[in-house]
Amino acid sequence: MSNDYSLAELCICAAAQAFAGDGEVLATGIGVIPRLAASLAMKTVNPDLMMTDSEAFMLAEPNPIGERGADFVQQNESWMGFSRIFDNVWSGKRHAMLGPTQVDRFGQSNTSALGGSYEQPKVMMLGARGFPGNSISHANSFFVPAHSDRVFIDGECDFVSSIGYNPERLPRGRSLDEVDIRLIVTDLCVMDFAGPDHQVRLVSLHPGVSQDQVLENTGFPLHVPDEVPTTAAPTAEQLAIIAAMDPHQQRAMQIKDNPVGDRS
Amino acid sequence: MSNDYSLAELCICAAAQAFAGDGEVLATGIGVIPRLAASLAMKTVNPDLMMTDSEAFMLAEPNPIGERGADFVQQNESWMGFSRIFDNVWSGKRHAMLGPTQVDRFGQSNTSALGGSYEQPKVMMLGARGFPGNSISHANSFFVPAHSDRVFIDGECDFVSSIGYNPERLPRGRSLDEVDIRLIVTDLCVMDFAGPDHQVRLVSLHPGVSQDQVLENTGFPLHVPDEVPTTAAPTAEQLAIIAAMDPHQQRAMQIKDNPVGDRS
Amino acid sequence: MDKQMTAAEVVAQLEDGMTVGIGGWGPRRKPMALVREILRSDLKDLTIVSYGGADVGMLCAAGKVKKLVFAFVSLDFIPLEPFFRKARQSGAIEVSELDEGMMLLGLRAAAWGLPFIPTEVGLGTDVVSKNADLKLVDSPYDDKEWVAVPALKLDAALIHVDRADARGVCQIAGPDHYMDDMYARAADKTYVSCDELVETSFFNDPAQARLVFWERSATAGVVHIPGGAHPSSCSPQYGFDVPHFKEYAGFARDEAGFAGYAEKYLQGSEADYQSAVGGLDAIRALPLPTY
Amino acid sequence: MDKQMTAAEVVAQLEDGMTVGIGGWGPRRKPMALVREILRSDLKDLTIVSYGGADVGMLCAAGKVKKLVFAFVSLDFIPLEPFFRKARQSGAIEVSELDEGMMLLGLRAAAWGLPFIPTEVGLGTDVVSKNADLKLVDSPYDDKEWVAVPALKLDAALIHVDRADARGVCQIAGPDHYMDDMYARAADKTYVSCDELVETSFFNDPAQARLVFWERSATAGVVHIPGGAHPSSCSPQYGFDVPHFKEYAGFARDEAGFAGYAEKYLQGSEADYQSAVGGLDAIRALPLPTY
Repeated sequence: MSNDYSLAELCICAAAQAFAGDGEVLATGIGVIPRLAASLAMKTVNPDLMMTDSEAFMLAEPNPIGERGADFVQQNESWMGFSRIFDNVWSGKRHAMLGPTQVDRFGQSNTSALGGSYEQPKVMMLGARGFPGNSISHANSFFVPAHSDRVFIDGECDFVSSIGYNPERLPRGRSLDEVDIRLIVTDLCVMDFAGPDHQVRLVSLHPGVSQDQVLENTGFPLHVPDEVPTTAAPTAEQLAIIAAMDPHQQRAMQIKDNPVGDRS
Repeated sequence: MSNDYSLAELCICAAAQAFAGDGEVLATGIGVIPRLAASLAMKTVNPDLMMTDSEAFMLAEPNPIGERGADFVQQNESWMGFSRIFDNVWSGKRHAMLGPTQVDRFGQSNTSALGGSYEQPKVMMLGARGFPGNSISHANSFFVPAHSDRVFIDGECDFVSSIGYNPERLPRGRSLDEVDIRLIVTDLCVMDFAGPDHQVRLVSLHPGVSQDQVLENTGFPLHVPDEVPTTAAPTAEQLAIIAAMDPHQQRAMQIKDNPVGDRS
Repeated sequence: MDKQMTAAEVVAQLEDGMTVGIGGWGPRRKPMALVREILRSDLKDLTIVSYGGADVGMLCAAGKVKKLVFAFVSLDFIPLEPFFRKARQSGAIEVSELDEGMMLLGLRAAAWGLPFIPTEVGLGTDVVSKNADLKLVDSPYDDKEWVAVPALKLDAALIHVDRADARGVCQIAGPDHYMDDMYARAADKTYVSCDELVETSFFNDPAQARLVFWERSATAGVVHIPGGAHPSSCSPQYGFDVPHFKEYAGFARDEAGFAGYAEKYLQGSEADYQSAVGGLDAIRALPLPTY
Repeated sequence: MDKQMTAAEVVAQLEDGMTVGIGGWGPRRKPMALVREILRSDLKDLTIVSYGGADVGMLCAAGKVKKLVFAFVSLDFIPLEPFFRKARQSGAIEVSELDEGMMLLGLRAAAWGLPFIPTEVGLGTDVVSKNADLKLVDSPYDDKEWVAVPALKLDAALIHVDRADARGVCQIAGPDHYMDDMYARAADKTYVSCDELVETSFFNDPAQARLVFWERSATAGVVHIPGGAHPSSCSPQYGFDVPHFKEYAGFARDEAGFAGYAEKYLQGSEADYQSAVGGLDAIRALPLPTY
């Protein structure tokens, strides 16, 4: 147990837990912290995980992030171009950790359009990307680097990119239990959907973060258990693996001002 | 013009004409004579044709039939495994020449079951193979090495493997003109479907074959034009190409007793 | 992670009445050692999905098949599979007869979680009119009728590959992987036999990794059986065994029938089988066919 | 057979109102030289189908786009494509917003002659509720509702490849061919630009032929334009041009807008463009991205 760790490293370790019970699935972490979380999980709690080089090959060993030097040998195990990624997505054997712009109380997310009308949004973003398919096909988790009520909004997403636990939108012949949203890891806390009727539940608070801080910055009501533990600090082993997977310290640029992990 | 040619060679040259106007399509000839016909067409009347190695590659130059010697270099131009063959079939850019066991007056063919009931046929054959897809997707021609009323039956095929010009079986929203059956080449004659209402028409008689011989050996009535020409004899150039494409003389074993081409 | 198991352990995972897909094509790269293990078992009432060769003929002859989903059954140089013919001509098996491409669409539908794939293939033919498993559908985008090819979901798939590692990374080094990737993806559990067991690092070379057609999560078990495709081919390693197939077909013509073949070749273990057919070196020496 | 033509001849084949598919992915292997030729033309009212990058941004900014069929538009390291955003935020274009995999299914349906492909993808999301092009269908095999992804038929497809011969045999040597094979098959006419023009015999080696993803009959025209993917990448030959994309994005922020970019880079010929960006050697020297 180390006390000298950054908030980014805390989030990476907390997010890695999302993949612990997955078995042999493709772990896709989009962004530095989710990718390092998936890499850490593959090297610790779940060695059966699969990861790609974020380009076209499946890897037996995750690649460190950033320039890897001329002598680096990538541990390819199979071709995995984008067309084949969808073979995997539709098989359900995947767990994606992504960072949408809006998340509502149903776990629906928005990556496409904010405000205005759909025909003329105030702010156009990426588009739906693979979120619709991911959300109905396999497990999904979210990483939010700046927990606020602009991300965790009080109403429904302006554009619903991914299906959530919204009874109003349940497709005919299906059950909300088929939707599988796992963890939400933010700069303040860890949440899941294990509250009553899939309500978002507070799982743990990062060291030095108060319950009120989380509630004030969340646009919808959370299910708060009587006992809310503190997010576990990274172990020395975890920090060593993270350092090896991120030799260029890209994790230091993911959360504003790169705070320390323990803010108490 | 040569007078010293076999019936097989005559059939190869007649069958090659089926591919003359095709443009850039995959020519698939199943069996020695259809394959040599496609090869001959690619080397003469239609150089834009595509052919495979009958295994997994598309060829820029057709392979000679049979053992090709250690120094032979196959002229691959693209991978073309069976899964990709269907990409091509469904694009319509293909012309297959096949040898079904039964052909009826509609041009429907049977490759699967003869007699008895469907549950317990008297004679089970290959199965439908790719005939259903071929027949509705692209051009098709037939080669029949032994013209008889057991092949060209008077009724409908016991099992219909391929769609033909049968109004009773026309799928909703489609037209019989979408069906595209080209030539039927046999050991007696050449036929097509250009008679009234797609009736089978006698196109040419092989040298020394009488119209009555064809009619007696065909189970359904043919459309016979006033003038029925004689099937053109192979040219010396054609014979030379055939000889080069079939160095082991496999063509000599395709029609019973390997008759001479001119039986007059 | 080690997915290695024996052929017997694979068959122990299968149950009566299951739908089992078999990879390969006609006499090419069939998981025959796994098929032989089924022949030696008391497994029954199987629904078999296959681009069929001797795998189908033998399973039919041994009474393992309740229903066959097929487009053809053939040994190529022996066009008509003799024991499959007997099964059909005696009305011993139910069939769902499809077009070759339709079968691919059905496997893709199962692999991709689709209920069906609509196609024009089969319209106007008895593949549709004689097959109760196939229904027609309308399209919301036109006024035509279409054949709805249902997802061919498999309880298990059996596939033979050139190489695999213990974690289930499989390589097909021959010129064609046929539809094996879709068999692997359409099945709840895919069991592969491999001619060669390799270290994972073998696949680090992108050229080798390109010949891996599904990710290891689609492989449930790996059985290392050199020569395991015999008497079918495993190009480029060995061709199919023409004399053996001729002898096999001969049994269909005489008194003995399949029992005669079984008595000669299937009494003992796979090792016994391989010595009966001349040993692994003889298998490896079988010439590749010329097409 | 010689399918070689100029970029201008390709654009002359296109007509106002056509549906044009553009291969590649985001900032990767886009047929940008062909896109620039469209920018120089008076072509208009196009429906563009693309896994979008600067191809979409530029065509929108130049007013060529009536409707966009897309799942995303992004430059990767610049996540939000600036000119695409302007087009959307000004309501200048109609859109059919799809999931990435749905778009693949739509291209496959068109390539395979299917009217649609049913999928669960999109259910419960606004990709279905906001898209009038998508209808729901029932399955004859279950009681669920499914999204019918319509065939995305293309009048033309534009694709950049590493190598091609004059007959239209195309090779993609980079790590991923993306969905380009399905673009090629979904289109009535597919026009490719290539970095290198080779003899057909180049493909005789099976390892080279394996990197050919569609047969030549699916290629209508071949334009030899070394560096033709710039500023997008053509891995392994060159990476995307980060400074150029930054400058391009900068134009979106200042007064000049796309007109400023066009004035600087699109006034003259493709040769002028290449010298304006530093010449072919500079393009070939662009480092490959590390992911």
